[in-house]
Amino acid sequence: MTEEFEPKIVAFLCKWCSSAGSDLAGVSRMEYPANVIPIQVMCSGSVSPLYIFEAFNRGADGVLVSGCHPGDCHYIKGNMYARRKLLLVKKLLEHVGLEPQRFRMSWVSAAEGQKYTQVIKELVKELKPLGPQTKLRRERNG
Amino acid sequence: MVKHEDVRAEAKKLLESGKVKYIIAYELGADGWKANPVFIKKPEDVDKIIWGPTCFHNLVRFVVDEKRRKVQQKNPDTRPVGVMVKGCDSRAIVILLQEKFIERKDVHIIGVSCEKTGVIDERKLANKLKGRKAKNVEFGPDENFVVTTEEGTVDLPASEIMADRCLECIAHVPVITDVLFGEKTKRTVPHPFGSVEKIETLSSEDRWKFWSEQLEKCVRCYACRSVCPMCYCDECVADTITFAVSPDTTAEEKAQKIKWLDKSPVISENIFYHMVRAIHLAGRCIDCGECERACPVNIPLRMLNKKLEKEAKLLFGYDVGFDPEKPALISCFRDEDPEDFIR
Amino acid sequence: MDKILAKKDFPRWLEALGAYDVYAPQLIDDVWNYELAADPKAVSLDYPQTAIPAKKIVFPQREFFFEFREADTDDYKLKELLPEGKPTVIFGVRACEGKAVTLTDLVFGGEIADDYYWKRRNAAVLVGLACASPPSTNCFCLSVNGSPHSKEGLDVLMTDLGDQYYVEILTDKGKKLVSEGGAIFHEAKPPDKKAAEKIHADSEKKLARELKNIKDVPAKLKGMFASPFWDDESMSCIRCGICTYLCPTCHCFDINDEVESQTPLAGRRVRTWDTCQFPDFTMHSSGHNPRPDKAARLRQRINHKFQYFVEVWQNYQCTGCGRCITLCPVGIDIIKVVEKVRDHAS
Amino acid sequence: MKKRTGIFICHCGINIAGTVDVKSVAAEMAKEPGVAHSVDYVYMCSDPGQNMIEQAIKDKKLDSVVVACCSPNLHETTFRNAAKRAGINSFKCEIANIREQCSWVHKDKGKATHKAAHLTKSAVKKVQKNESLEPISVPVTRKALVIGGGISGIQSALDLAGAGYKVILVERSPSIGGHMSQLSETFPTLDCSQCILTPKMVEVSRHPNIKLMTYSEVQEVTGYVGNFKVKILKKPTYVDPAKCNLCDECTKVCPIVVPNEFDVGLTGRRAIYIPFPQAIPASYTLDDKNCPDPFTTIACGKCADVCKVKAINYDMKPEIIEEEVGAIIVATGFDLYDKENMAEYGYGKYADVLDGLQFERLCSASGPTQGKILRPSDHKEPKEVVFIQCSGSRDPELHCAYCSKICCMYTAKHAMLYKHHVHDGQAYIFYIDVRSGGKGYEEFVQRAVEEDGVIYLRGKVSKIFEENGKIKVWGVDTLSGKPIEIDADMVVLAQAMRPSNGAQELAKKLKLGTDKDGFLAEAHPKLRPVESVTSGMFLAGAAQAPKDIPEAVAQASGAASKAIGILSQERLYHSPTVAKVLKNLCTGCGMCVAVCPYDAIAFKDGKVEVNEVLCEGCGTCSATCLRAAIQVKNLTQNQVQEMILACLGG
Repeated sequence: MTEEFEPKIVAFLCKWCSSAGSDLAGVSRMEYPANVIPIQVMCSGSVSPLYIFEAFNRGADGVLVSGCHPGDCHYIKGNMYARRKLLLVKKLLEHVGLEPQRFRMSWVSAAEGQKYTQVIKELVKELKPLGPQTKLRRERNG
Repeated sequence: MVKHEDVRAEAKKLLESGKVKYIIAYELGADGWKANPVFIKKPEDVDKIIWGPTCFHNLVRFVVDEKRRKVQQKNPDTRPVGVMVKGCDSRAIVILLQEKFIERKDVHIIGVSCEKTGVIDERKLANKLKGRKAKNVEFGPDENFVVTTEEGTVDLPASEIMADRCLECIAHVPVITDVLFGEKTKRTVPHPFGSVEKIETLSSEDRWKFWSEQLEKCVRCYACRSVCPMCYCDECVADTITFAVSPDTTAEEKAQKIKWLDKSPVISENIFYHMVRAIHLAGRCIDCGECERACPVNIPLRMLNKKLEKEAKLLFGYDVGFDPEKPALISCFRDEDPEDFIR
Repeated sequence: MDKILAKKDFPRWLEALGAYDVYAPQLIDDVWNYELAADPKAVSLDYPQTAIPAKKIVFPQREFFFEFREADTDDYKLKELLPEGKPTVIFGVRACEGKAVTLTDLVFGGEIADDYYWKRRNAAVLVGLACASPPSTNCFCLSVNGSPHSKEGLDVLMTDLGDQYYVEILTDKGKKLVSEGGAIFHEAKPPDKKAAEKIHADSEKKLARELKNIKDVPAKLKGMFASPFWDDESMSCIRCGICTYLCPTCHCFDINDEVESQTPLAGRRVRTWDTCQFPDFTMHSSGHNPRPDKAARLRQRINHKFQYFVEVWQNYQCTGCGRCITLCPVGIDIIKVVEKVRDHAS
Repeated sequence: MKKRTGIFICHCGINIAGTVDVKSVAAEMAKEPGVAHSVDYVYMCSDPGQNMIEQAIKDKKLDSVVVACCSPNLHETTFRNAAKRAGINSFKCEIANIREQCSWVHKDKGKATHKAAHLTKSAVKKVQKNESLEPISVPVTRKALVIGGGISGIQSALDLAGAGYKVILVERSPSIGGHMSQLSETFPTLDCSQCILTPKMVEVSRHPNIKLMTYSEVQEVTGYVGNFKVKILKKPTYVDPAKCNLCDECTKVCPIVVPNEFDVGLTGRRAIYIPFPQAIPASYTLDDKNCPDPFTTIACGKCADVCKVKAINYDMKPEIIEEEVGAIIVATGFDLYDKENMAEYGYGKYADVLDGLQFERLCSASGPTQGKILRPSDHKEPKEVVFIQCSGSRDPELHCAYCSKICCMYTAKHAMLYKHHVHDGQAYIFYIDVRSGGKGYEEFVQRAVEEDGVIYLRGKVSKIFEENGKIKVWGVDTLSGKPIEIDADMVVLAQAMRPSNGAQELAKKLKLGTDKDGFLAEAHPKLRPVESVTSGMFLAGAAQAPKDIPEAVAQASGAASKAIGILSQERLYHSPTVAKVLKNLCTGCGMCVAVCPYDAIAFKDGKVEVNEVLCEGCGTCSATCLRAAIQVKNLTQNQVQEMILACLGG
């Protein structure tokens, strides 16, 4: 029996909404797949396009950036800048031929533990059939 | 039609009056038919200045050099430099102003209208001439070029040998000038993003095939970033060591230098570099197409930058390089920016 | 001893070279380059000049020295990654490139030979192609002790006689290579030799560029180190790496550890091309850069080719292929620069 | 120097240990470079657990620690304090969240353990590059500035002064009181507006802690929270309030008559005037916009001639007063939506089409008709009055999209007051919805309908025009679907509220954000409704959004208490995880300056610098900078890169 492919996903979660939302999912004991390793950042606005390229270069099968809903940003409008910047990143990644599912952005508020769970479940489900991300990943041998 | 004499007379006037330090212009290269950048310092040298369909270079790149030199000098000559610009090049000045890299008084802008055509694509011309060597290329009276070879003179339509960037040009008349030569001709571009749209119609897998094949060719000579007036960072993501260093740089600051990508010219690293360059040029690339022209292995780099130019326009209504007062693409937003990609 | 090969038989020769990696000029996206020839039938030697010289095959842009892996705490395992030295043949090598390889041999040879280089070099068979007409408008091989039909560094020299090639075997490696073709090669006859010689002689007259009287340039350069001349000449330089990366004689490299994993620490030591034209080439960790500007870097390029190399190896480190002129995005012309040095008032 | 990181994996009873193999995580972490100590314990947050950390820091000479436990929101402070007690900087402690983000959400022990190890490793990479930082502190100027002398500003100033802080209250018109002083009675209690406001105005004038600056405008604000520098322009009144004895002789001789702002143009006033009898400061003002050039011979000089106390001084000059304050409250209030915009209702065309404030003046005992409701056109008592709600509000196509909130209530009040004055009159109210949320509000509206027979018509008015001395009002009752036609004697429009004139310019001077309608933007719509985006600046009253008196007063008190929160401290402390500029890389392009929500980045010598007091450390600047020339301390791009590598196993 071959082992099912388990995608490796890096998630950049803003401290105030999405990370808090994922805490809520924890407190509520909602179960979701363990494929996502979160990195807490202060604001989705602080996620540099380089982080996303780097994650894919280092072998991430998927990348998630999650921030506060528009209008709810702890830093007023960081998520608005993130939305614009990361849409460009997404368009670029897709332009070079990366599967659109691999980079995802979501709004998850501190009250949306359920939504966070849903986002992770969907992401993992969408990434599994794609198999490992080898396009942007640096070669390991030869 | 732009007359050489007029540009030369203007240059002479500027140099004689001491109004400018020197003038960045085009001269005829050693091969006798292509233009090269030239730096005219004395009024008696102005006759070197030419204007024609091989004036590919975006001379604003040398305005960046001038700024770098000035920073190094103790008592810099604060007079402006004169610079010859085409429409696209002039937009690079707009970006430099927008980003406060230079001030308006630092440049005396000698604009040249591309009128009905633009510059040629050397590779297209070579294919067209099938081994014959070009000796001279001039603007034709209409949308055409007059090409001279050993075998005589031929008239070639612009659509066949003009650079792609010019076929998709949205600013053939300089948008910011101190003096303008040539006519402010009207021109419509039916498909300003036509070339990139062709790539967009490919499937995801075919696009990957296309780009991986293209970027595998990259030798990381960095001609693309070197020729680009927008790539004026002292230190690039692709550089492996900290070299924007001054006496007060701490060891800790040097240690902060991140090695984002390896020097190995392999697809993953090449694409990393080119994606970073594309994203850093989003809203800044003015499509002078120089990166693509300079590339010794002919990677269609414009298609990366043009893609983001298109998205900026379509998604955010952002026009690049027309208004120096406007905020940068990624340092502003609109409430109605699309977010249907966010779930 | 010289042979004749009918052009129609050329693919058969390639087919017979199964034991070799076969490189030949191929046109991809309007750019000629030496590429692995997958389909012998598609190989044509009717080409002008590649963008990247053949040096990339014997001195690849990236090669590995060794692999490292942390075993237990404070214990590392190293594994050398010498190239396997698979027999390789490169077709269509221009005379200037063959000569360039001999110059690179000097650098990587000597007392301490560079194993990584020689593994590939020894396994490579260079099949030259004499230039009937100059492959580039900027060819000037004659001016730098070369010729369009020079045999230096080559194992075989082919000359295009129309529907057949005149094949001169120059080394044992070449001999072996030709023998793989077997019966497709015929003995050359005196008229063939005459024809080849005529093409060679004619080709020397066709060069469009020349760089005359440069005997005194090395000495001249010595005196011009601090001259403002370099500032003027380098004004239009954009500090890219084209002139050097694509120079068949440039051989500078950088060595980096490319880390794949932090724990356990693992990765490879990698050699990649480097160029004196990049600002970081001479950057010290202190922040001091002995070649701080492009003037210093252009000077280094010219000095290395026309002074330092001459002092050490009694030869110019330039074989006149003209790539640096043709491909320079801003038209910096090494011929013009050296001429100006020559004519510079001391 | 080699790093010495200590790792502490918490079991949290079985909360973590039930799903994560804590022993194996500890063992795996022990192999990480720079890790000198790696253990697990049942409850790290317990006293013994904390002691264990402190002891290990001392014994093993640890320079940093990672505690893998619950969310940092719970115990980050706990463990940072423990680290500090043991002698290392509190920022040398990081939390790996392996409970909420791991053990509680996964069931597979293998996978959860694997993830916990990655999370911990990521924290190790981060902490090893954390800088030791101390909180940033700045002294506080213990004085406040309140801009706007309406009820909100008055309330804020009184609260601050009452708490013992010095306050400067700046009002641009000659008297404080604002729009509330123009009102007749207030809903839902119908107590007299002047009667409840005047005592507060007097208190302001007498309070030793309040420096009142009327006829003054804020010109420039620089500095930052706790340390603002303010320039205030004091316009000349040409009357010395100390000498003026309010004899009113001057107005009698003044030949110039202009529309009276206080009566919204229903009456006139002289060029020298007192805005209203109860004005504070109680003094006259010579309006130099209307008095023909008093500086030259053209001035008639009659007022000065009759002034016995010689209070009038034509040589008075504008003054710029500089003040330093620690906090600023902005209470610039509202104005009504401009007349010119409501041509469809004949406003400005027909004398008997009034706005709400004009109607207030008609009802007011101190108003132009001494409280009798008479038509401006012919001074006759109107028998049929149509009130139109949402005049300019809730009309995204043509006017303002928002609801002005107070109009439902004051229209009901107007209709009621009208009936109290004109017993045989009939009041009609056109409305879209009646919004009467508020204590006693719904009952008030019901009273209008039931006791005063006000007729509510649900629908919009389509046309208003004059015919045979009547104002014809055409509309549709959308409940019955019937067209309505009323021959009215008077029409009163409940004009939308909008930010007061000049609020936009002031917001720019203060670098305050505004919303799409021009109201001042609060820092957070739910949780920080009285704070502006700029630290140390607070919002009160209708400047932030339409609101009624009790709401405005409540927000004013809230703003005052927020300001007191700053002024009560000798120094302000601020998290040191702020942005820092790497000068060598900065080209001064200003992209970071543009994105900074706090105006914490400023240009200096062709590059930028961060004001650490204003910076909140969000890092948007860092992601915007193309050169990585601005980085947030302890979450640098270098650190994030290492974390990415750690997360991906490399």
